[in-house]
Amino acid sequence: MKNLIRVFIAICFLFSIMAVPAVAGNVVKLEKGEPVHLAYWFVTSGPNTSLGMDSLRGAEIAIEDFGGKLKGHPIKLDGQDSMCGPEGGQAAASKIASDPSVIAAIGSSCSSAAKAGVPILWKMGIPNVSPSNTAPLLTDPASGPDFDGYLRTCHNDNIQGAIAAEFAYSQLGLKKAATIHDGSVYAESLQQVFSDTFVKLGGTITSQEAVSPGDTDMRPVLTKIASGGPQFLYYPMFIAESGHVTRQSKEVSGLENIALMSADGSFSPDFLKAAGKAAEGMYHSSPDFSALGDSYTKFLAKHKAKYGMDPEAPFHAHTYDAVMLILNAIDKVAVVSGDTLTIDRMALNKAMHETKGQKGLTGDLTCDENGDCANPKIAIYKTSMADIKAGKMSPKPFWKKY
Amino acid sequence: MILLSIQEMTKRFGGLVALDALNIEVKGKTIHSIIGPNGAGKTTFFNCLTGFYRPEEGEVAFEGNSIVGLSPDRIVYKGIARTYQNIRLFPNLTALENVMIGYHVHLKSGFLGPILGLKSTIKEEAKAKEVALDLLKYVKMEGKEDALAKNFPYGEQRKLEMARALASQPKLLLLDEPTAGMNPRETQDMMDFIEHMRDELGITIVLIEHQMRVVMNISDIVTVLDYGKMIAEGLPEEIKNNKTVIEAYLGSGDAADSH
Amino acid sequence: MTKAQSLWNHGVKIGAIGGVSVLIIALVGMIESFGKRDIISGILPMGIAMALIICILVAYIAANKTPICEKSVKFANAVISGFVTSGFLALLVAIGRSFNIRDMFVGASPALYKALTAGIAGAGGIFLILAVGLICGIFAGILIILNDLPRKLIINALATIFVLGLLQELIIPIFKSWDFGVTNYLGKLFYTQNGLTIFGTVLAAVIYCIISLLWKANQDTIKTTYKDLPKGTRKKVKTFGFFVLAVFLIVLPQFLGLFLSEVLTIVGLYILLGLGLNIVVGYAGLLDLGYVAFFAIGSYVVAILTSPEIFSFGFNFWQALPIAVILGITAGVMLGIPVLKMRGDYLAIATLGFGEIIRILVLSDFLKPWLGGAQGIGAIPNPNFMGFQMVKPQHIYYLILAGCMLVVFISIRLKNSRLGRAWMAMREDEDVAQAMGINLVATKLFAFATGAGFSALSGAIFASKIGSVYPHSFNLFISINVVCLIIIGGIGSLPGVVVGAAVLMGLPELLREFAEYRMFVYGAALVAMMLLRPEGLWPEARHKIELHGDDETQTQTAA
Amino acid sequence: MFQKWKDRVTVTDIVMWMIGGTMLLLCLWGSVSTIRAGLYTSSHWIDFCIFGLAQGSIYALIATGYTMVYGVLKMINFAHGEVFMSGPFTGYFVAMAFWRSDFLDTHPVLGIIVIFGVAMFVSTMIAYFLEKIAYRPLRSAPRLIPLITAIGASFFLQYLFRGLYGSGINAYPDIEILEGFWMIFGIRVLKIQVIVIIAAVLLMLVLYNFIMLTKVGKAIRAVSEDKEAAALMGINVDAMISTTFVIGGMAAGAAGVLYALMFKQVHFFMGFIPGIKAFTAAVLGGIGNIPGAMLGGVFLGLIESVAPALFLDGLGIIAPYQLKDAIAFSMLVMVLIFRPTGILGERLSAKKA
Repeated sequence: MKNLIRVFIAICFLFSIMAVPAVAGNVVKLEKGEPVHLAYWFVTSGPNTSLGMDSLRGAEIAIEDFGGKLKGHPIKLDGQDSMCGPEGGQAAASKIASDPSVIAAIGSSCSSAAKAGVPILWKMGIPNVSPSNTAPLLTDPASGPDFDGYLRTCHNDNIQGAIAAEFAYSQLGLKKAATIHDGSVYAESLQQVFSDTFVKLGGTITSQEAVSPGDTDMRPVLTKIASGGPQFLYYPMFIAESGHVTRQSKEVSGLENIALMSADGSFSPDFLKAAGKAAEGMYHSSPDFSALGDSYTKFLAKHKAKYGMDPEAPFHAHTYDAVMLILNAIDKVAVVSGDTLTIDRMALNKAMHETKGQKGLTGDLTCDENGDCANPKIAIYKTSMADIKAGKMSPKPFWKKY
Repeated sequence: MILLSIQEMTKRFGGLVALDALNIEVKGKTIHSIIGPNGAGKTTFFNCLTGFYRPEEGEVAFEGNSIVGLSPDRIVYKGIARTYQNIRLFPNLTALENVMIGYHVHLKSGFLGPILGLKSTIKEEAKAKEVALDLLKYVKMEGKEDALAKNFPYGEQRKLEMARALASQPKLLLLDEPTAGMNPRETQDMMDFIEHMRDELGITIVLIEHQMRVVMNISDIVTVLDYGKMIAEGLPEEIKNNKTVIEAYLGSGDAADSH
Repeated sequence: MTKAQSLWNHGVKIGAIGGVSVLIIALVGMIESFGKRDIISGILPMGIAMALIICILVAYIAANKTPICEKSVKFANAVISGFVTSGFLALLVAIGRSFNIRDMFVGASPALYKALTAGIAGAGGIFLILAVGLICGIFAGILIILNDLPRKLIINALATIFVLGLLQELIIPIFKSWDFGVTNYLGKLFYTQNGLTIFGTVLAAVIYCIISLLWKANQDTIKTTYKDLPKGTRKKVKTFGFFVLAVFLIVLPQFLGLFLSEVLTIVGLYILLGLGLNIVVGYAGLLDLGYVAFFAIGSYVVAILTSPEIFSFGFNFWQALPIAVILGITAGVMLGIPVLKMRGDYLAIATLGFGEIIRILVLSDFLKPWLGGAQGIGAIPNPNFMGFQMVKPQHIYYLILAGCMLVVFISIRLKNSRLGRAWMAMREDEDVAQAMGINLVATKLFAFATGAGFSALSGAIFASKIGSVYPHSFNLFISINVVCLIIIGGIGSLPGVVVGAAVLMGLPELLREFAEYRMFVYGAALVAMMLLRPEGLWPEARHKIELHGDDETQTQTAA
Repeated sequence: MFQKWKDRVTVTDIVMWMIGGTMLLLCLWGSVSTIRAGLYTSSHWIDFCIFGLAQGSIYALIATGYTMVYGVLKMINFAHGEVFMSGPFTGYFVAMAFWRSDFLDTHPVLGIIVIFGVAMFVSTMIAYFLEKIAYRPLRSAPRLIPLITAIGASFFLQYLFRGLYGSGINAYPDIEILEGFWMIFGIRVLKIQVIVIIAAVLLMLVLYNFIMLTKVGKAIRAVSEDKEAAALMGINVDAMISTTFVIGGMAAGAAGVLYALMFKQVHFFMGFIPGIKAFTAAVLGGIGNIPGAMLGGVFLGLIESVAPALFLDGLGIIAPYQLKDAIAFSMLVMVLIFRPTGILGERLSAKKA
């Protein structure tokens, strides 16, 4: 132990003496054989692991499909666990930001991690494309220059929350709704958009409640909600908490038969495990995969062949598109001179923002100046008993607006 | 001159009456011994005097001012210091630090003084160190100021505790069995030391003691407690021959409930 | 103890303990996922290297603990325990291949078996594992038999190689950032894209041996030369040493590059926190598990005052900083008052509760209009120092360095003052301290307030460094980490805080890519460190006296 | 006269009473206005109470383990939450195996007993080895040091189980006989909650009687009073401490399965928050005191369930349940202000004399 520490200190010391200040610039030069380095920062631990792992698999397939090489340089993908929270986001982003060889980042999984991490990446000039951050403020022009290097290939909550409200009000014809969030950036903003839209449409929000992540006993808060007599309960939280709410709402008098709805954060087979039979008849809003067509079927086949399973969460296709977006843009801006490849990350960011009509799994991607690239197709899914038995989320949308 | 006067002091623990309407007066510059069988309430008496317990009834006047209900730290400022039956030093601090903590009440520096390195603070610290070193020398422990208190042998720990109590420059010193666990030679040293404190430093001493030899030799006056009551008071010779006292000590063999 | 008993007690039993450890490491997936990274490119994956290290270590311990001096018994014990250890893995592979235990143990994947057996199917793979175990045992046995010097050299050289391989992610970018003929050459000499080159491995081992031999040969002369210097010169040498240290600290970030500077700033923030808590826990002996509250208060005050997102107070960092610290101190006093009468663990849980209350309030929808709720507060401007924008971690580093210097200074000054002595007296014995005239109320409140002030300072710097604050950043784990680091460093010791922060916060950050196993290793390391070195890595000086003094007491009582 | 008064009542006393008083007043005001607003019917209140009781009885069971360990070792066993987690997490695999083979439907009672057995065994083993490896060598160390090993062991166990069993969300299968409601005195009560409350009360009675009446129980109490004296009386202190951990582990394992049956989900982090809550409950009741831990657990469960609606709704605070932990901890601080050693705790100073 002592020796290890001594050796460690010696090495740190050695290199601290040897190193010279890094010339931080926005231009990355790659020698022959050096890889084009992309870094992901998904959640790869904790209760939301499936969200990040699903994205990671999408990214790996995308790199394979691209051919694994860019202008003769191999493509390297590695990354950090951003743990679905600002803490993890900050730390993961710092680590990525400090590696001068990173050309672009893909992530994060959760909006809270992105809000904390993206400014750190962008301070170091690393552009970032997220496949699954849905919080509206990330691409809000008011969010300031910190988010200039930020793009996303998924829909934003303004769309998803609004569709959920429209579905509840117009389609189901329900006038009184209640919401629950868990204090995460994602859930809080989604329920806020939902409530605003629902009220605008003419409905009433009986209460907007909140729980803490890690809470298990939702019955008291559900009893409180029941006292307001809502017909519709919207709780866009992650798997564990959504599972508890779904199960326990059946046990609280006054809520046994009301319509339940969650969002894409819990649109995962794990959710069916967590919620059990209580999930029957509940709704989820999530990207519409049935509208994606042929290329998506091919992707699914590849996924099955490579990992021996179907995707676990809704954002694999968005990740695939995100990686393709980055690689195409790098291809556009990279300058070859002899054996070296020079990539200007500012130009790369600009090129990505100017992407128009790129064919992707989730539709045609066209980025606007704020960084929203998604072609939003959000559908509502309804879980049936058969889905629960099969342990898979319903593959067919129950309702869609378009 | 009466330094300390206690009137009708009563202390109860639940149903147990530990001190029962005690009336004691301690004259200045004397050695006043408190004796009594185990469980007689001697240590409780000390605890009540130093503010660690609050007596339910009664009055304690020190130099004419009431000190009942004051917190222990305020009582130290009035000029009362004590030692403990089972030595209670600050075990992980050095001898010097222990004694300097005793001098605490005479220092004034607060938070900013030491940080800014004010002249008054530096002076004060130097004085404190000097006083503490002097005291260590006084108890014949010079040169050991940097050793941790818990590493001293028993006798030196006693002396160190005494030095710490003296550092507050008290008018009244309460000693709780200072010779417990000592051999005859150490006991004799301690007796000399106690008399020395009275004679040279002019400190009044209240002493709880079990060794009759010590009590009879050095006390100016002796008070005997039994079951929280004062059963006798007087000069050592009077006490020696007092019937009630002999009965309390010898007569009833069941007075063994410890505290 | 007979030889047979020793073989059973030390060989087989310790081997079994090793076997369980290796099994755990295999089943939690460390061997498999570290297998993707190589220590020596193409030859030794990191996962396997870990299994080998455990196997050798166990065999070495088994031999070392053998009370019988005969070398043959020691050797036999090493071989047996190495073999037994590998037996557990062989068993795992055998069972895992024939039954599906993956439903329960997610780590028991075919990829793991493949990694363990080097891809050899059937019984061959299992024999390979056993054979490697045997070889490890023999290797450890040989180490035991060897003389001190060659043994140390071999062990340390292997450790060097392992550390070089482990930290390749850090070292390669440094080589790269040089972009200079010689270093490019050196970088390629030592490292491939994944792991050390064979030549680099050998070279590193040889260089290590040469350096340590040179040091060994000369260390005595250097030490005696220093000791023989006259007092004045020695003082000069010391001053010069301080000077070099100061220069080193100042130029450090310029040399370290981005990531290591970032790690330094994280460590620095924890040093600040640790120094503050050291006053509360280390000096005053008040176990505070809600220390993060003041960190949060510091951060949020700076965020609210400087960020335009919620209010537009338009303060700059330097105006907000003192307000943050003052409010932190106020909060410290406010926490202090209700918990004045609580002791020990009651105090611990009450302060823990206070930390949680602050976090929950900041997160709540109820206070969202003022504190930002779940969305936090962003757009906090970077500090501006005389017109210079402190953007990079390298710049923030100086801010933190200055903060640390100030806080260390205050800590030292307070420790040797009336207040510091009162704190320590209170820590040792509250009742006696009071009987010495120490006002417990004021003394406790001063401790809470000082600690809170340091913590708020750290929080203020944190907010402006990160640029955004979130309630989630202020969870219980920060408090726990800070308590751990001051105890691991050595309670009450100022250098201990620095060492503790570097080890507990710095090391895990350096090994960030192993995030999945970070907490696993962290937990194990906490237990191991407390069992092996309960006094901490750099204990307070008086504890050294104590070790010294213990013999003295014994001789004295004996006399 | 004023001087006399000033010397005896300190400013801090006044401030403390003011803090306590303000909090009490706020609670009172909130309660009155909530009840006057009439948002909740009496059946809502009964529901709140039953939910709180069920949750509280689980806290109480875990807290018992905490408090017993505290009694014998005077240390906070931070890893107790992980002991609680290990049992039901392992039991999950048994439950799933039974469920797949329809054993749970054909022999539900036997199946549940086996699940309990497995879970309690695992928790017990973890607790036993935890003590043996992490705490025993440090018995004479300063008290902060075992605290750190406990924290380390807590992290280690969490992530060990994460590594072994995976980080995904697992849920116990639905067991037919535990589903649905019973009507008790015209009140609709979930079967599982009734079962949890009854089981917890039974377990606690057994535990309490074991500690109070059996020889081993007496020995444990003797050890917690004074280790050295107990050793002199011929009690094997090490064995008694191990026994304490074993009993605490068993209680935690049982509590874990009850928890899992009530909430279904099990994952590696499930022990942390209940662990902290149980610790709070133990302190609330007076740490080291077994009836106190039980009382504290139930009190905490009730506070969490009832207080946000009762106290905060009337004050117009939105999303009150987000603040339930804040209320629980404020209550704790308030109780400790007035009784610094918990509801049933002994006076420290009297004991020290």
